[in-house]
Amino acid sequence: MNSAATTSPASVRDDRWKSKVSDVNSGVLGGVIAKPHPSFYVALALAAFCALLGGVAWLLQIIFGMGLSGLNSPVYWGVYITNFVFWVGIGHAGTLISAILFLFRAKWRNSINRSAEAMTVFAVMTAGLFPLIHVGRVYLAAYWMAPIPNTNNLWVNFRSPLIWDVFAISTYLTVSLLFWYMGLVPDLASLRDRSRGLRRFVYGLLSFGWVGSLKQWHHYETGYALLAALATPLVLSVHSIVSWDFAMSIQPGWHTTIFPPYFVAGAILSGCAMVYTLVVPIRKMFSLEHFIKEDHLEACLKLTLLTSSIVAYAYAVEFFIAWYSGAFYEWSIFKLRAYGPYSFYFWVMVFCNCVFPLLLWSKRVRRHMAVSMVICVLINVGMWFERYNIIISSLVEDFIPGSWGHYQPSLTEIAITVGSFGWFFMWFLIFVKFFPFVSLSELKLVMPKPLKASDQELSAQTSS
Amino acid sequence: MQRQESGVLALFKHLDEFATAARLVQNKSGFDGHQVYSYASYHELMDVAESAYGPSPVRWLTLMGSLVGCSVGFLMPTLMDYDWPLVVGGKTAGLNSAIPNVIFMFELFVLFGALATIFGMLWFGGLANPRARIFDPRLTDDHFAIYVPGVLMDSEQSRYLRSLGALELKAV
Amino acid sequence: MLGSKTGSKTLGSDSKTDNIDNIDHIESQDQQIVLASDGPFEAPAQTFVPGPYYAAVEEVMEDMAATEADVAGDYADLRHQSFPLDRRDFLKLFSLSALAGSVKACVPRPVEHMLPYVDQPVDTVPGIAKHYATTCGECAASCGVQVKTKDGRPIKLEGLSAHPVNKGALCATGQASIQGLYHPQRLKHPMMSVGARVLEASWEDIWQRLGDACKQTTKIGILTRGVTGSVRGFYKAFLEGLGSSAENVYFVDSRSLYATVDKAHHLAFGRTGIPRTVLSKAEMILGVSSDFFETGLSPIFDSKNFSRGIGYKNQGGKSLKGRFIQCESVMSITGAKADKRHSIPVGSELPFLVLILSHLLSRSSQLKASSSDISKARGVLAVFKDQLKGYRTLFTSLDSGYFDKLVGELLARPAVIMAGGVATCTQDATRIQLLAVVCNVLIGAYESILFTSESWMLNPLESFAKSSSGVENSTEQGQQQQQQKQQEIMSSDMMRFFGKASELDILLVIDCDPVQSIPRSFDVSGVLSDIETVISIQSFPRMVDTYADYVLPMHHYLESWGDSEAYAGFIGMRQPSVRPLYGSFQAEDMLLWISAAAGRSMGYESYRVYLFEQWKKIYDKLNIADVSFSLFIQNNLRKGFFGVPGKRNKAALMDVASYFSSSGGSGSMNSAGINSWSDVSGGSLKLIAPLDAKLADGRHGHLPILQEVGDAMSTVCWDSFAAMSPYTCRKLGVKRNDVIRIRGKNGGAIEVAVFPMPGVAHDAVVVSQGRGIDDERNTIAHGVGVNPLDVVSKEWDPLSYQMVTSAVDVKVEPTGKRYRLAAMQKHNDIANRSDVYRKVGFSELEHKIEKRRGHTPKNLDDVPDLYPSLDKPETYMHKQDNSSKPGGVEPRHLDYRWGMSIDLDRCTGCGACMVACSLENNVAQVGRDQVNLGREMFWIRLDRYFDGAVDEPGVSFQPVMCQQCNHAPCEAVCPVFATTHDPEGINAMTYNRCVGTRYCANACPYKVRRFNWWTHSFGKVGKRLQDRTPRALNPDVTVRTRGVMEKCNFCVGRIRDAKHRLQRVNVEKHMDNHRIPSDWIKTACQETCPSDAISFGNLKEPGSLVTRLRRDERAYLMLGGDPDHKHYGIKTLPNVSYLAEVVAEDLTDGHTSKGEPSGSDHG
Amino acid sequence: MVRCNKGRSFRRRSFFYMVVCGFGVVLSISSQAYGWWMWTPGDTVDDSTQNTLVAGYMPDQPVPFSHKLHAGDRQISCEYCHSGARRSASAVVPDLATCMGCHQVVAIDKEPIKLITEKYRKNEPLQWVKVNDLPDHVRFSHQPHVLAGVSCESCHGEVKEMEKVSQWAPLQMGWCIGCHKENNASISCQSCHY
Repeated sequence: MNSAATTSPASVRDDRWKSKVSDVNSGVLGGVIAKPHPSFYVALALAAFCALLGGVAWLLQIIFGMGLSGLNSPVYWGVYITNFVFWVGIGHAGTLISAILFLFRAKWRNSINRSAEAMTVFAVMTAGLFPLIHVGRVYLAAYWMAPIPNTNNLWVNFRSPLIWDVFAISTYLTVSLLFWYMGLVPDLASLRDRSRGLRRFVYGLLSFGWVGSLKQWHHYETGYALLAALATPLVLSVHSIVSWDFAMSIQPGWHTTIFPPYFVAGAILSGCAMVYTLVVPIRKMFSLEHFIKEDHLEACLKLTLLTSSIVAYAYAVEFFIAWYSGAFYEWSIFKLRAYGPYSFYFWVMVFCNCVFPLLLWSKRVRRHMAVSMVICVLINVGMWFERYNIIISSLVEDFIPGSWGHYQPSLTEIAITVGSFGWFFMWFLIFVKFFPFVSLSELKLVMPKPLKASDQELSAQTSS
Repeated sequence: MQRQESGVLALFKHLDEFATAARLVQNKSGFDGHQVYSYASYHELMDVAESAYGPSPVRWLTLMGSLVGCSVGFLMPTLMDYDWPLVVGGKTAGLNSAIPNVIFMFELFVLFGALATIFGMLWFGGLANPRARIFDPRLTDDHFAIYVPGVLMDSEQSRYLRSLGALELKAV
Repeated sequence: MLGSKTGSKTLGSDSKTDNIDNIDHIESQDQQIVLASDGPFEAPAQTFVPGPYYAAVEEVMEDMAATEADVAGDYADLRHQSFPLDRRDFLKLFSLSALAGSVKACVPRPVEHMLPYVDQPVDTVPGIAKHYATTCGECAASCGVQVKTKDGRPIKLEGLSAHPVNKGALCATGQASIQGLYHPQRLKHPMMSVGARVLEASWEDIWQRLGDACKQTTKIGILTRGVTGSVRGFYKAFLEGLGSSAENVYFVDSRSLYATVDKAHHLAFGRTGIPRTVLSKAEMILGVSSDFFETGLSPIFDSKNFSRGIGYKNQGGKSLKGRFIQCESVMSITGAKADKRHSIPVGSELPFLVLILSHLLSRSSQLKASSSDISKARGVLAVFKDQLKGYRTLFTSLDSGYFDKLVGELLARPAVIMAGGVATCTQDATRIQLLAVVCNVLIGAYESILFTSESWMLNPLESFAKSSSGVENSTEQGQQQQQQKQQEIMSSDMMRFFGKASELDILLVIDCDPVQSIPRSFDVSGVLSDIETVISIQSFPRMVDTYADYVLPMHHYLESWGDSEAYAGFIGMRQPSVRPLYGSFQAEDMLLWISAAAGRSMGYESYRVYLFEQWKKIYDKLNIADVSFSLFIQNNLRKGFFGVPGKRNKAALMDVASYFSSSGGSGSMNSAGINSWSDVSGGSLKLIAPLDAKLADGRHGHLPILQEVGDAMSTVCWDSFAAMSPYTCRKLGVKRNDVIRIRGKNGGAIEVAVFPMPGVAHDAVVVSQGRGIDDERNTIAHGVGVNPLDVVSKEWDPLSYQMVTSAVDVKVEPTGKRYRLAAMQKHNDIANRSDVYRKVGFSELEHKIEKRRGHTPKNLDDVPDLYPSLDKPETYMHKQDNSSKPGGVEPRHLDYRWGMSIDLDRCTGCGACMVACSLENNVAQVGRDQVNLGREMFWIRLDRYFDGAVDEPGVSFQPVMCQQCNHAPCEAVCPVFATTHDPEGINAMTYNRCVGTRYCANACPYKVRRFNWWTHSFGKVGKRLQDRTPRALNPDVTVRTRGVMEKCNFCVGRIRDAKHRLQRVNVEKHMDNHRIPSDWIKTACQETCPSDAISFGNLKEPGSLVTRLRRDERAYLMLGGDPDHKHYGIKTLPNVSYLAEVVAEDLTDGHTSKGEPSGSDHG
Repeated sequence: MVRCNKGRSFRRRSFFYMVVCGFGVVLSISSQAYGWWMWTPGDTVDDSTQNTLVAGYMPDQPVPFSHKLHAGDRQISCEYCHSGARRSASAVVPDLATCMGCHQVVAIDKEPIKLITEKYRKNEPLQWVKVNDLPDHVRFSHQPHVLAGVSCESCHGEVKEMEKVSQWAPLQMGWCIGCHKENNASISCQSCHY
């Protein structure tokens, strides 16, 4: 119809595609999801074991009490909330990549958006566990923290940031789940059509009976765009609200207006790093190099670099304001962070989040997958320590010197933390095994269009 | 088992040919109730859909859902607060402390909007249809198709489709 | 109803405006003190009969037996702390019981039973507390105690507000003694050792055997702690009845101060008796290693009077503040309270007093003593004339100008020298007292502050060997003649015990533990082994039981009859307030039965009869015709005390110079006895082993709350520690938590962790007694710390023959080991935070008051607020309708705003508030391991800050409880409304709504919220047995389960009780009072505070004390900025306000901070 | 244009949505049941949970005491036996002496009376089963209610007509609060929980 459009500069970029649209399904799905590298099973077993470990630790904690954690007075929040914020943060990149970049029509997103979305869903799911792990009476928390009628005739406190959290996280989980699943529906239909027997039945059920008719696509596209538009502000709101958990209390080191943007930037940084960390090995395990291209990964690293510099700026501003405001308690906390007993975590955070990512300015580094991978893992470590640092160092020594204390995570907390990683990776790997890791229908859109002309061209080339 | 209508399925492989074909059969007589199938939402096809179905009503559902969510997000905290007006942190209940309601308004705006969108997309797409007819597994792989119901293989319509570039015709 | 009658009376007193100074009048007059019915208490209760009324039968079931097996391995190593589950617990998890426990939540409703009375006593209503007046039995100070009982169980002890000794206050130990009543490890059966085996015996068998034993010999003795009252005569009568002599009663007590002070006065005035010290009349106190706040003669009495006399007060717009200067070598809380505290070398108290004496005598024209006294004092000084120069060099920081100024102060105003204490149990102990007596005579303290001739204190250690009849014969006659004789028969029971006790055939050890409290070098066990039959009569397992042939359980003092005579002629009565919990008997009754079994019955049916006979004698003396004896006793039992103050003539100072002559153990009197800095670096230090302020000599070691409150200065709990000067620590190369070995001359050694304590003398190593109890039956104290007496050699004070436990030469060496002390407070200085703890200079304060005069008074609540509707009724009321029926409903909320004021100038850091609060509110004790993790549960904590130079620090104590903020940061963040603002200003914590997000605790800037990390089991603290069974808990306060936040609630249960009482009064009297009179409600901490530092009341009542204190010039809000200058701090608007400590600026200051002491070998 | 069999697909789809809605309803009902039935948490002092605080609990008592006979037919006032209600937190279960006050002469030949007479002689208390039981974290007091004129029946039901006493009111917090709100009594949390 419009052949001029097909020879636009985009097609020049498409030159790098070595595969065609018709290769996608067989390449990604194979005989219903390609047979993974054996390392996949090792990874899955390891993840499941860690998850089990964390589960046992949690069970112990429920039976014996929160005393099993290393928490104390004054450090009432510790590793659990660190993990909560960390995982919520991880979740952010998914929505950013799938929703915001969808609206911006960034083409590199199409190959990794599925993995980013899945990461979001599982990360938020993991994050959602932590408030429950963290509370003293989990058997009541789930019931009383939701605004449902109860025998006490008492509602929830809508002035509490934790209730904001409840709403923000549950909305975020629901919306990202819907968004992810909506994208999956056409691909599930592909899976259904490639499989037999029980699988076919299950995939058929999951695909809602999608047949790919133009009418379905019409409403689907509209809905998808609207959902992307709805999800976009969530990227900013969720971590802002999580940051208010801290910013709304008057704890020095927490009570800061910069927290929302600072947290959002940090979240995207950690999310992008996590996407990279996840996609690179799985791309290898499932031989998806043809579909997830280095360009796409490099674009992800660029985004990482950008957010890293935002985060670095936020650190600096935080310090500057703590000093400039003349707030005595605030400045004491910041001095303590940098030089106090918890300074190790602070400097880990600074180096991992601000210094090492600077290497990504170099294209060679960005193209060198192993080095980039190390940097991304370091960023993840750094972001975890950023939350740890914010939470712990503000709590140990606050207003009244007489009540200062110290904190050291207990084995239970460490086990649950390891368990959360296991839990996350376990679901992610299961997902990878049973669902398409790249969005088939969207990937096809960015590949060379199956035009008659190009087809003839191709056949001419191959015959010659 | 429901009665399955028989018809002809014309399979295409090339987007340009198919887009033209879909547009041409759109208003042609003898193609009543035809369905167009694709494995991806190519712009060319979406343009055809736009002209065939007009703007999607999903938008309105989204708007409705969002507005409902927004008002629920305001009313729920306010009314619940007045049900038992407790003072916390020197803040009195209800409208006096309505600032955080913005959060609930926003969150429920998004949540209800998203739910309505999904609902609309499914509803208008005729989805959640456990007995959908799957004509050919290739339709979700790399083939486009036009299905014309109530038509035989050697009919005028079939020939027309073949002339438009259909690689294969199937009686289903 | 009794309550209503007295209630109307107190309603009237509402209108009376209180003066800050006559806090005496704020006394609860509405105690339903009811006479204990005589009947059941003497009946031997072999098995525990459930109390009359219980909500659930489980409450009275003894479920401790099952847990005792778990106690064997006790002391968990800290290395496992990161995962506080040991292997056994871990296995337990997988046991069926744990699984059953976890699903127990889903079982259907448990059947609960109700047990009504068979015959309900007329004056008893289940659910309404009954109060009994009695006398505390924990120490010889004999404070009056009001026992609150509910359903037959004592649940809380308070001071008797009308009692002249404690005036409503009670110390930490007195408060905690209720835990001793319920202690699961109390002796329950008589035990008998047959050969190597210890058997449970029947009482009949015991009486039979003991009777037979007593028939065979007349060499029977009694070893007991220092007591006063009728029991002294009873012991005597008992022994004499059995043919033994009264001299075989040995009063041995670690509180030797009674003996030394008594001895000094005996030597100085020729008659016994300890002066009653009324510090409220003093304006200047010079303390020389005194410890009157903690382990003194009568700590509560002294604290009360101190806070009135020395504490800051504003009388008619005029500021007054006394002065208290303390010189000491340990760091006591008494020293901490001093306006100026000087650290002096160990054992230099005597030289210090000699210098004071010499400076006093140099101002002979100003002395307030007769010329003969002065000349006798000159005689004393003459003894020291050679050493005077050497003495001056001891006090490098205090030059002679300083002494001169000090003496000037002593003479300028009513002053007293308080000398000696548990840290001066040296060979000079009595000489220090004697010298203090001389100085006090010179400054005229005996005229106005020290009373020896009216209501003087009796010495509970007074030996029967000294005077033929203990109590009554305190008169002057015959004293002079006997004096010489007494010297010969060695006046100290302690010394006599070691000299003669081994000749006895039968020794009854009653309610004391010589094995624990006397240094091992004295060989108590040897003495006890020499005695054929040792009978240990204890209410709690003591170490002496090991050496006893018979161990007989005796009553706790709350189950006993008794009396005391702490002050001459003043009888404090003791009556049982609970039916005996275990199969124990009153100790005196056992003596009666022993003598009856021996065929020499004393003729009394029970000790109560004997007691009443003694009281009858006093009654007869009183000559009250119109009151029958039974009415007299009934009335006085309600009051808790009676008597006629003893009176005698004044006595003149005798010539005492001879006692100071260098003969006989005066080695430490010259400077050679003081360890030099180079000795110190070689590890030669002087050990001071004072009594612990809470555990005493270990007598109270089994009370978990006292172990948990710990030491106020170090905040270390559940452990011994060696307090040393930080400089000394540096010299020895040890840091905090490093373990040192202390070797004594006797060959003993102890290993103990170091706590570098600012202010301790450089040559001192201080290890408190009271720990190191090696008795597995006492699981609370077993394995806690070490006993410093193990390294103390057998030495006597040559005048009073009390053992020496201070200034003991020891060698200290590091061991290289480390041991983590469980200190509640991790940080010691205030980190320049000015709005946490405030001090204000005296003149600065006067200036401020002057400036304010005529202007509006200070208003801490005048803070701009976004929510001005807070105070309006509709904010809290569901419907806007205030037309409540008069009197019918509860008093309306908006008439109240509860507030508290804490006077930092008065707080001494004694910790009584922490104990009272914990017991009132069922706060759990958590044990050392959890404290180490920072999980102590105290609702009110005592922050302690050091300031100034490390060697002579200022110390500040600050009680911090929930500040009940009006803009509480904690409330807004709770997602489930578990903490909300009460219309009456209290920050309400609803435990059962709490899900445990702990957000509130994070948000709290004061960090006063406490989280239940575990379900603190009812029977244990850590792995030690404890008495948190439901029957020992306050039934009026919910017990919190794990996963729930808790905190101070201003004792809201008491507030509610008062409201209900007001409602009852309103209904019954057809009145419409809306406000509870402020003296109806006292919080637990306020009620027990020995120095009246805490005031509580209604801030909406304009005239109430707390309202006025909130407007005081000294008032400030913690973290509340400076409202006068529109700076509101973090603007939490607490309802608790603090009153800044007042620093007397014109204090004699001869001291400059000097860092390392001079004479350092750094050159 | 595009033909579709509206009726059929509508039915199909509505089946799906009904299932979804039904699932939601079941979820919310079960969460409600969870609240009503399982968790009125009283795991405080004795770690026991008072799960079934529901009206209708009618346990057997050691003596078949009939409130209908005493309070109804014989018109003995409540406070004659429950004498603490006016002045104490506890309404007081009467002591045996109160029973014996009448039953020394009244109905002495009946079995239950013989039993309590025997108990009284042996000085043994009767062990009643608690019917109206509040969780341990509720600090309820009878006195303010009685003095404010709240009738016994408003919480205990028509005991006068009960042969065997059963729990009449749900005794859930919401029920308490409803009455407190109506009567403008305190609804501060600390009124009952501390």
